[in-house]
Amino acid sequence: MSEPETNPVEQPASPATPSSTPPAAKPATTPPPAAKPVPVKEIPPFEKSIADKVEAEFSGKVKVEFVKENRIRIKTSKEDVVQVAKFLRDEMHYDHAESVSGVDYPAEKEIEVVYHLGSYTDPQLANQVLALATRAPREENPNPGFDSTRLPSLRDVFYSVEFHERECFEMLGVFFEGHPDNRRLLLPEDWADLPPLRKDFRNKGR
Amino acid sequence: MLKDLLTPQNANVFVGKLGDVLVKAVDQPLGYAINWSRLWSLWPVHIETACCSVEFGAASGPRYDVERFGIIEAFGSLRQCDLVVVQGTITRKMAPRLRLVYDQMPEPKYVIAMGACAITGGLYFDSYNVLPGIDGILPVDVYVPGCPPRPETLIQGCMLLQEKIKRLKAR
Amino acid sequence: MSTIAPKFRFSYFLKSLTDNAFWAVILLTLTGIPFVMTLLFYLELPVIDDKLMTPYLALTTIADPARQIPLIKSLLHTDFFRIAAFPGFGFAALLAAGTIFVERKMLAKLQLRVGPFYCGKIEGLLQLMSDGIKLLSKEIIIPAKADKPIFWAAPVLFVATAAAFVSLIPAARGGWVVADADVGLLAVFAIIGFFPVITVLSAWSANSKFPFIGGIRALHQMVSFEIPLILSVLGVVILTGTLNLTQIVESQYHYWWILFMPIGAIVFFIAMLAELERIPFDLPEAESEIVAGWLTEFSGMMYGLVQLGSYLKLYAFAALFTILFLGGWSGPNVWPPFPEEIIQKGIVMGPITAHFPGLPLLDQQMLNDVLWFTLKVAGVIFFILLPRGVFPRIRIDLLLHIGWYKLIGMAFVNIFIALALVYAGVLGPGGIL
Amino acid sequence: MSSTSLPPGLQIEKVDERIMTLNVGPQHPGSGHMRIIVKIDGDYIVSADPDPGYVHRGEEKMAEYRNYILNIPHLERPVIHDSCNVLYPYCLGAEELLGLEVPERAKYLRVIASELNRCVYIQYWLAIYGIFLGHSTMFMWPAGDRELLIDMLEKMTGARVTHSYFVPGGIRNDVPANFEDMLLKRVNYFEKRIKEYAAVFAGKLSREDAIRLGTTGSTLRASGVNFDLRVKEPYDAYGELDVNVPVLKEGDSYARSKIPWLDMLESCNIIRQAVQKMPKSGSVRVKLKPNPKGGNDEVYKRVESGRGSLGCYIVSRNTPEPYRLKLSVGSFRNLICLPYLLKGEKLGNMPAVYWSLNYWPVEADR
Repeated sequence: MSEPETNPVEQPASPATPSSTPPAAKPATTPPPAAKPVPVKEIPPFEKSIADKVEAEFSGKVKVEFVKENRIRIKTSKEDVVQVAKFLRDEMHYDHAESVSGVDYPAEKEIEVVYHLGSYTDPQLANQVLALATRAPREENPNPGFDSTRLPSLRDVFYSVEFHERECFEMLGVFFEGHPDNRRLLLPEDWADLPPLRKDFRNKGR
Repeated sequence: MLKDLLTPQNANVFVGKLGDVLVKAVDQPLGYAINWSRLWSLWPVHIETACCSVEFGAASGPRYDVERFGIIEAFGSLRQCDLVVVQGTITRKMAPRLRLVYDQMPEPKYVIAMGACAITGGLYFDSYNVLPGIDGILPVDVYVPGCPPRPETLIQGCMLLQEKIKRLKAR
Repeated sequence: MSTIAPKFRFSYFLKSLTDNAFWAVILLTLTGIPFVMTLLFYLELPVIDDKLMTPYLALTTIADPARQIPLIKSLLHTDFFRIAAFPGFGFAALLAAGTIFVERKMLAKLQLRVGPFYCGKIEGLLQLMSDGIKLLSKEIIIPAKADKPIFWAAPVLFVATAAAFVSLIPAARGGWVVADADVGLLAVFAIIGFFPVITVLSAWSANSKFPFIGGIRALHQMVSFEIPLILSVLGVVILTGTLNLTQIVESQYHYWWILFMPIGAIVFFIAMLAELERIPFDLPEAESEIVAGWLTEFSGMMYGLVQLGSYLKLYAFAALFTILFLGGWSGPNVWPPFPEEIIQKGIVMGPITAHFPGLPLLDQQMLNDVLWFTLKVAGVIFFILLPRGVFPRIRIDLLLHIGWYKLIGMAFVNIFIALALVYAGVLGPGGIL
Repeated sequence: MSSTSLPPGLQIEKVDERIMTLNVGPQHPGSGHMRIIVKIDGDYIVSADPDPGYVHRGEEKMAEYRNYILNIPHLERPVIHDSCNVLYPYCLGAEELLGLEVPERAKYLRVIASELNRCVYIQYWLAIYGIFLGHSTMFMWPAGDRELLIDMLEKMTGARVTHSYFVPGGIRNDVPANFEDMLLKRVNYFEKRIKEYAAVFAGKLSREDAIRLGTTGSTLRASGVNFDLRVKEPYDAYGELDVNVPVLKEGDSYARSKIPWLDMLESCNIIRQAVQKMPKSGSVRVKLKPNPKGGNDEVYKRVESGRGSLGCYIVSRNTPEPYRLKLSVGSFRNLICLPYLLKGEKLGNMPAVYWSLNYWPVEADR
């Protein structure tokens, strides 16, 4: 094991780049280590076919950000997210959401919410996880529940997002319209600070 | 000369001495018995606060059976308990509840802070939702360090508490 | 480990006790003796063995212990002794204490543990004592909105009712029973009927949710299980034709009723477990659902009293089972007779020969009875304790289903068996056996 | 102040007088570290509202201040009796981000540690189930047998429960000599012992609802869905092992509590296979640079933990620390069934149903 760790090279493209240059092809551009050459990763055909189907259905509305082995990431606007989710559920047989994670991007003034969808019913999709990302506008002085940081809830599409969306609401202040109870879940009842997972909330001493 | 001795002051002193003797006579064996009973019958309240409860459970399991020391494996109602083992991290949501539990217990009551998180906040010193130790909300009798402390350490903490009860004055 | 606390030694405890004894003697001689003498001047003295019991004579018992025997004998036959010591409270409390200790140790052994071990040096013998003294010395908390008189009275009433139950239990032939009622069995069921009332009273008065649910559950459970309990006993009553517990035992000197009515015994046992709130049926105290049930708000000695009461109740039920189905005190004579030499010659200790006229305080028959009775009760208690290590808790609707559908049906089958035996002329008054 | 002007979640609701509200927890023998607000009508539960968060320690936020190595100790704390499994997806994700290749022997040792830890977890879970059913012997037996496996893990990793054994790029240290024989002996004894355990349940979860609610792990498999990531998306050495995942069709609490029990038997099988196929010597760890940086990328890795699939979503933005780290844990996903299952159930069934969800509150709160 002379030099196993491959230096992460400065990559020119961010994930927000269009799908014409998928990041999955990037390992090929990294210099292979001396002992063991990393095999060039092809774009897996099955995953590519799923991504193509979604792109064909919603041309222009969705953006396929990367297609890796077993993993696909799709980005869409907040107006279309319910439609896309319904399509994914009914046509592509993704039947449940594994996690809902919010990511705060203060530089872009947006909060991204990523739904990781999986499938139990379709054995072909068992090892597939589709990340459905959408973004909500972000305000400097948040007032959770009453400001413009809003997204439509996917609870009627995927029932399993109920608690995840509640968590996302309290942790990032993203209000999900149409969610039956947007109550507080994990934080103390008297929490009156910023939503803690935003980047401008700093832990003490850090 | 006898008249000199029988002043009201001296009578007072005599009665006081007699009272002292009586109090001492009753207090010593009673205090001994009460302290002895308290130290062999510590019933912990059934409150889990974080992950140290795993090791607390292991301590009441067969290998580290704490019932040998008269500590019954966690008790249901807190009205009958006399020991709070704070098993790990206290979050801001849990802190008022912990205090409530402590307040509802009958005197005398003892607190063992188990684990680094309960002592100083431990690994979570910089978390936004974790108290830096429970000193602010409860009077702690024994600190049991470790993350999490092994059951032996917990048992040693209980024995230290027993030593402490021996030295306390029984009320 | 740290050092032992310096002032915490057993010898110091003994020293403080002897100090106390010294002061007590001093104070007694200074104040007590004049007081007693004045009192004796006005009192009428008793006559024992045709001798006037003067204080002088009473004091000579210190010099001659033989003189105490008539005193003790007269004491043994008072009602007070029977209530406080032998078939009554003292005996039952001793057995109850033994039960708690055995329960904890047996449960621990079932669970591959050792149980109480260090308290009292030998196998945790004094564990119960330390628990008791601790509970005595603990603070008692009364909930703010509780109904205070009832809340205070409930534990006391509970113990009192359990003690009343104990008082109906005969422990040996020859009148060793506190209350030898002709309707003993009816009286027992009348007393059992008090327990749900006390439970609900205490649960209601605590003004808290979990005790309330526990109390309601206890009411359901006890009331519905009283019916199979009573019905299962009916067979015994039909066969013996009496309600007197002593006579029920006397009817079993040759064979026990459990041989003819195993179904009744099983129904009685299960209903007994439910009445006692023992583990498969401990719904009123179900820990994981309703914190400690109707005991939730009891603290300190109130809790201790309820525990005492429930273990007295356990003893009384085990004894009732023994009396009804296991032949009470009947059994072969195994107690060795009192040595004749001691009665005739006295005890020879070197140059001194002590004579104790009327020595066997208790006759051989009675001791033999008590031995068998205690052994049988201990066996029944063992079987009451055993389910605790084996069964999980069952649900309230299943419990009531068992009570109303299965046990009552089985109890009727038992009654029919008893009636068949009577009408066939096998058993009962004027039967073959 | 009228109820409409209150922020969402703070409105006061009106309840019928017949209905009694019970706060089960956080100090309650049948709740663990969470609160269930149960409304009962007589003995029937009208609604149950789980209120977790009593152990919410903000680990996702803390992860943003620590680099990839410093994140290890605190990320295994959510489930300290299953600490290898809870760290597994994080290590897999960090390896992909840092571009590390795990040595062959380390893969097998990871499988062994993970399966041992699964057994330890399930034993403790069974033990607590015993308390919930009012059966103290059922607490003591698993709690005692658990110590045997903890001994093995202690020999392997040096700690009783908090192992910190998995690091990005392998495992922390190799096992001691003669470990395999000792392990096989104990596993054989343990397997014999498991078969001695034998538990009255309710709370039926149908197959369709299990899928709709997005449950995972034993809750899912008890409802007749054959889904286990060890088979469906094999990670590390699981691809080369023969894993037979137990599946039951009943979907009630009894099935849900039987699945982990069968899982333990399966774990014994897997350990035995892994010990046979494991390379007898070799490196167990690749060398890491100090303060390694992840690329401008994101990964979502998942493994099958004791409570179901455990996902770890790491967003990296060319910094030594993760930009955002999210744990998608089985407990949190199974919690959603609780109000659904408890509705209309009797109060006496509540502990059995609640704990049969294979739920560990600390993990759900993170």
